[in-house]
Amino acid sequence: MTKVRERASVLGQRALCPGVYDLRLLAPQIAAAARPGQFVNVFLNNGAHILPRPISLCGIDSENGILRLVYRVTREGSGTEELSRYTAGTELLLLGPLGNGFPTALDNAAVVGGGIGIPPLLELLWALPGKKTALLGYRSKSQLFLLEDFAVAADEVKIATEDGSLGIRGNVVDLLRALPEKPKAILSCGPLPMLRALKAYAAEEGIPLWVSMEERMACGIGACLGCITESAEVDAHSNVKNKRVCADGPVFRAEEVVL
Amino acid sequence: MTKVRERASVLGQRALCPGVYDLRLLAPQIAAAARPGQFVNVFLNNGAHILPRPISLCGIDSENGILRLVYRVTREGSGTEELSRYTAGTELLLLGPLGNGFPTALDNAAVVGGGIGIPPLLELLWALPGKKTALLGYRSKSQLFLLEDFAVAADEVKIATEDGSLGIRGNVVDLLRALPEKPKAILSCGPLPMLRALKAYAAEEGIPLWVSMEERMACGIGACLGCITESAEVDAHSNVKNKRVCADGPVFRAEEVVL
Amino acid sequence: MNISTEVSLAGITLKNPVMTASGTFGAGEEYSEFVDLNKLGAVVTKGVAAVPWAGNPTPRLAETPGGMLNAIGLQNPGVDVFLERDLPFLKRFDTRVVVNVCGHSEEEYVEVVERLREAPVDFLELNISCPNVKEGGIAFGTQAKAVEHITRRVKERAAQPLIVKLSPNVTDITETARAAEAGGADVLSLINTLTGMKIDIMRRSFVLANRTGGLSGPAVHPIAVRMVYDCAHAVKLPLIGMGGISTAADAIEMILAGATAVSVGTANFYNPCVSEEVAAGIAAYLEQTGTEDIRELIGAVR
Amino acid sequence: MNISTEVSLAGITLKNPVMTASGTFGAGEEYSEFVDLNKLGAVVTKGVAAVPWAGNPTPRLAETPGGMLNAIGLQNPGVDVFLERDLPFLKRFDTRVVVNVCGHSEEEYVEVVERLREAPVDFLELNISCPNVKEGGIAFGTQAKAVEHITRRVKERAAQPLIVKLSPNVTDITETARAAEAGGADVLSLINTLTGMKIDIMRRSFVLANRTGGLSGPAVHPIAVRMVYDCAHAVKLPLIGMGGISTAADAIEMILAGATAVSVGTANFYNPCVSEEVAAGIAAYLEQTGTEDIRELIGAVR
Ligand SMILES: Cc1cc2nc3c(=O)[nH]c(=O)nc-3n(C[C@H](O)[C@H](O)[C@H](O)COP(=O)(O)OP(=O)(O)OC[C@H]3O[C@@H](n4cnc5c(N)ncnc54)[C@H](O)[C@@H]3O)c2cc1C
Ligand SMILES: Cc1cc2nc3c(=O)[nH]c(=O)nc-3n(C[C@H](O)[C@H](O)[C@H](O)COP(=O)(O)OP(=O)(O)OC[C@H]3O[C@@H](n4cnc5c(N)ncnc54)[C@H](O)[C@@H]3O)c2cc1C
Ligand SMILES: Cc1cc2nc3c(=O)[nH]c(=O)nc-3n(C[C@H](O)[C@H](O)[C@H](O)COP(=O)(O)O)c2cc1C
Ligand SMILES: Cc1cc2nc3c(=O)[nH]c(=O)nc-3n(C[C@H](O)[C@H](O)[C@H](O)COP(=O)(O)O)c2cc1C
Ligand code: FES
Ligand code: FES
Repeated sequence: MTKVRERASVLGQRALCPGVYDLRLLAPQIAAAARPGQFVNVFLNNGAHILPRPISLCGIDSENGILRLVYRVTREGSGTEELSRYTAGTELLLLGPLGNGFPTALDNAAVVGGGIGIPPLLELLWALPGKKTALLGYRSKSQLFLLEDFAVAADEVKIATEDGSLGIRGNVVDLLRALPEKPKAILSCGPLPMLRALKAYAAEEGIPLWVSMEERMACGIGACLGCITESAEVDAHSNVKNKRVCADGPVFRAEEVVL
Repeated sequence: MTKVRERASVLGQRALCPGVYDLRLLAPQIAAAARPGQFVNVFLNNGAHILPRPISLCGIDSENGILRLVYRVTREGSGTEELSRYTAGTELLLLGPLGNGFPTALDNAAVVGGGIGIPPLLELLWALPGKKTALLGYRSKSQLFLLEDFAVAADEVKIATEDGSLGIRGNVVDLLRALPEKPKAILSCGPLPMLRALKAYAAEEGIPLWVSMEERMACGIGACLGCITESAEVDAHSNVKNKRVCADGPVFRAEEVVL
Repeated sequence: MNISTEVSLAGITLKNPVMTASGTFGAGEEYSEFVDLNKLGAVVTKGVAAVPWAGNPTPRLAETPGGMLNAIGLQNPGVDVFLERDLPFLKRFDTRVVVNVCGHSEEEYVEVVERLREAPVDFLELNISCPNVKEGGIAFGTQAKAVEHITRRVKERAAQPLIVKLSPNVTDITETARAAEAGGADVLSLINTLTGMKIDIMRRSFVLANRTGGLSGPAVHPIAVRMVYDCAHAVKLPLIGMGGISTAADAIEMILAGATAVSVGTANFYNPCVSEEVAAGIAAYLEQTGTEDIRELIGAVR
Repeated sequence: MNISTEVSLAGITLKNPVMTASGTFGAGEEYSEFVDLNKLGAVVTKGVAAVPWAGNPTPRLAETPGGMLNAIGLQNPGVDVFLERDLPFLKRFDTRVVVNVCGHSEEEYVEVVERLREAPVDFLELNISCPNVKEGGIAFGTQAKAVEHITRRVKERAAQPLIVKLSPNVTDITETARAAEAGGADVLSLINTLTGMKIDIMRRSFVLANRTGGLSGPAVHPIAVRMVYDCAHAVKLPLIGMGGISTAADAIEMILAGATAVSVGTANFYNPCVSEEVAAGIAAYLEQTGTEDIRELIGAVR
């Protein structure tokens, strides 16, 4: 698995819903090596923003060398706001592919995503064999994104919204409980409270669960120890109960980490 | 004279010779108010470069709202290098028009420019009445720029190059000495040694001389006292022998300042 | 919602907490073309000395990543010109006036303060921390004993409430803060600039004629926030926070850390309208977060 | 032209002056995918303690304008793992190895140094200036007497030349520099990080779990250059300059100010290839300026 620093160029960008952007980048080297669940560190063309923005790969078109990133602008003056202004032709540096990625040899799996944790599950769906279900939690109907893509990639898509404006009113665990048949594995990405609820549910039901984690990053390659998450056991690399999200993750077996 | 902060957009940019760029900006408010010899503070879209780049107006098209800036990239990693990468459509902030500008009610004047001091003299030529001569000093034939524009704007153009590769080998004072008829006034912009030589020459010949000065700037409007130049007499504003290049200049009568 | 942006420093009310940082705003006139001075809590003048000062040779400015160095050297036209020209200008506006006072010696500081006794000035700010003047600057500002001593001497002769401006070039800023408090300061302001240096590798010389200069701008903001936080927990005096503020968010961060008011400095140079924008942005934040009184924010993060 | 980039620290030759800053480069393995470690003057490891340290809770990182804050809290697997895993890895390369040593107490520092007595390590770097560990950090690093004392105790037991790393959070860095010299240091390195703070105004809480963190990156470069310059004129020891170096030009600036070698830290995070690029860029500068020996540049601006 070789990571590279690649100068990518923006092919196009558009808003999917207020504050959520869909960015296509030409980055052939990274696209050739990347797997679902991996991410890239995006560097901005602005010396005030020196740290990377880790963004998951929502789409990997290795043939055409194209990466698709779907991300949320977090606030005014943020790096993601700056990124959202980059237009076709803008060049920027990427470091990637980073992280371990999701396991893909799982049949009858459910992918479970919440909010801005949804994008990486799209590429994952394409890689999973057999029947696959997508359970997606959004804030409300007015803040949907990628739904059409999921409808194509999954055999079944179920939606929960916080305000009940689309699908069921509730969360992704409610969706899981409502499934006629339990999935054989769950692969998830989303906010920490969602991951915690999933972990409790999966333990209860005895379903293997993988979670994709988030943490602030600097190096992205395991050297700075900035992005650790508490692990259940002493970790071989750190020799303490810390795992590096960037290098040991971002995807962990739920039992490995203390959520 | 109203200064404004205006969001300008790049209309186009090209290199005139290695390292010298010709930038056209749409900035109607500033273009409407500007006069020859004034400058704008150019702000970069990069939070690492917080200070302005003061650049003289090489062309002012008030009708179409277009400013022309001709500038040199000073070094790798500099703000001007960043500016040189901005392409059509890029937006950037300007503050201007700044400074006093050249006097223009002068007949039979010579404009005398050296190196990157040449650009502001072009717009000045258009504003001067009567016969006008341009004396331009370049490093060498391979580093010429704006020559064709000057040929159109001046009645006569004479060139000196340091290496003699075009025009006479020598400097602008040599060109002045070689003129068949002494000009009635000299308006100049260029490196300090050139301005010093001009001052000595003008004093000797009793010709009124104006010089456009350079200094590092922060505010550009006379508030920070960063850009001062030593004045011959105690200055009314500062109450010491300091004049502010941005607000009291950049154009001074040669006798006013200690070069 | 009815929101209040008023804050009080030493019993004097400011309509909002936004001030200008000394030396970055002249005496207000130049920026009045871009900012309605009536919309600011206070205008702080460039350092004023007993007699005109010529300052340092040029170059006086250098850019650094996300910041700048200055070595103006406290050029100023002297207190007489200030009283005749600058103060009357400022009095045309409905804003508080803070005079930043500098000197080469204790006597010179006292002289300025005495000249201002009868003047319509709201606060005096004692600049004992400018790193660019050897005699009057760094020596006073970094030693607790010296800070206490000069504060006391100036306070004795001051007719207006006294702000003491602290230097960040110290091991423990709470020591100088406590010293200023002990000396009788009414308010503390911080931070002044951090001493820095830039070298031109092609010319192999210092970029600034003065060799060193004071670092300011966004680059120093996290240091300033930390020092404001530390002082808020060490003294009882109200604090004016500054250092790299260029947005309302930066100002609110400083207030949450413990500042009662804030000053906007270097940011004026890249956005001449910034001080008014920061004031407006603070009001918008109060609205948006349902905060009725800005004073609820002061030191709210602990 | 035949140029020499060799420098010597405490009698040990480095092929070029470029080192990596402790804590930003792990123990070299991760970055060896991007950089040929053979092309570096030295690799400096993350702080190594006697026993494994878990470090601080997350968030440990924050971005600031032109810089960053970290509060890793010296997480490290302990000296045993270092000797078994990390050191053998580093010994595969033709570069100098510097072990950054940390501890909660003098005893712990001495313990690490003793464990390294027989190890194939070129230098020890005493980290007495990490602001993130209360016991072992700031207290030692900002008081001249404490610096001298710990330097002497560690030096007594050290088999390798001792680098003492200085904190910039001091009023006068030449005082701690002189203290380290008096205590027997062979080399000084500076600067460690400046203490900073960032507050999230929407959540109204500290961005870092540890509240404060160490500021590094381009933002601090002018402060670092000034401190290197000051120390170069205060002590006889060779200096390793660091703080915000991200280009060869930044490194040369530090060398002209008085550093014999330089470390590249935070810049690794935004350009994993930077350390090798800086080394190459220094060589190019020597060529371009007709400088035969890099040692001509050390402290050449005065
Ligand atoms: C492995 C991984 C994959 C991710 N994938 C996506 C994705 O596909 N789409 C998406 O919208 N977001 C994703 N995120 C979150 C995304 O990285 C942050 O929202 C983003 O970095 C925020 O940057 P900013 O410029 O908006 O915020 P700023 O506040 O300007 O950022 C300041 C610094 O903090 C870091 N930071 C702030 N919030 C986060 C966070 N939640 N996680 C990590 N770093 C943070 C930034 O990277 C930056 O270094 C992912 C995070 C990780 C760790
Ligand atoms: C009134 C005035 C008019 C000017 N007109 C022109 C022009 O028409 N064309 C042109 O090429 N140049 C002009 N200059 C010079 C131009 O401002 C500098 O070359 C430019 O600012 C350098 O910026 P940089 O990003 O390349 O250098 P950097 O080294 O990145 O700049 C760092 C800082 O120093 C300042 N600085 C560096 N050199 C100078 C300098 N010589 N003068 C003023 N500030 C400097 C920069 O503005 C910036 O704030 C003018 C200067 C002044 C004062
Ligand atoms: C150009 C310039 C001149 C300054 N002059 C003074 C001064 O005269 N008196 C003073 O107390 N502080 C002076 N300062 C310091 C500022 O008031 C302020 O404390 C510092 O710049 C930090 O704030 P900032 O980062 O917002 O600029 C000056 C700063 C700059 C940049
Ligand atoms: C994430 C991180 C971890 C660090 N860990 C250590 C450490 O373990 N020991 C140490 O002496 N310095 C440590 N430092 C300080 C750096 O070695 C260096 O002194 C400082 O960051 C300034 O250099 P820079 O601006 O190039 O990063 C650390 C810095 C960072 C950013
Ligand atoms: S980001 Fe540096 S270890 Fe993960
Ligand atoms: S640039 Fe501020 S006074 Fe001229």
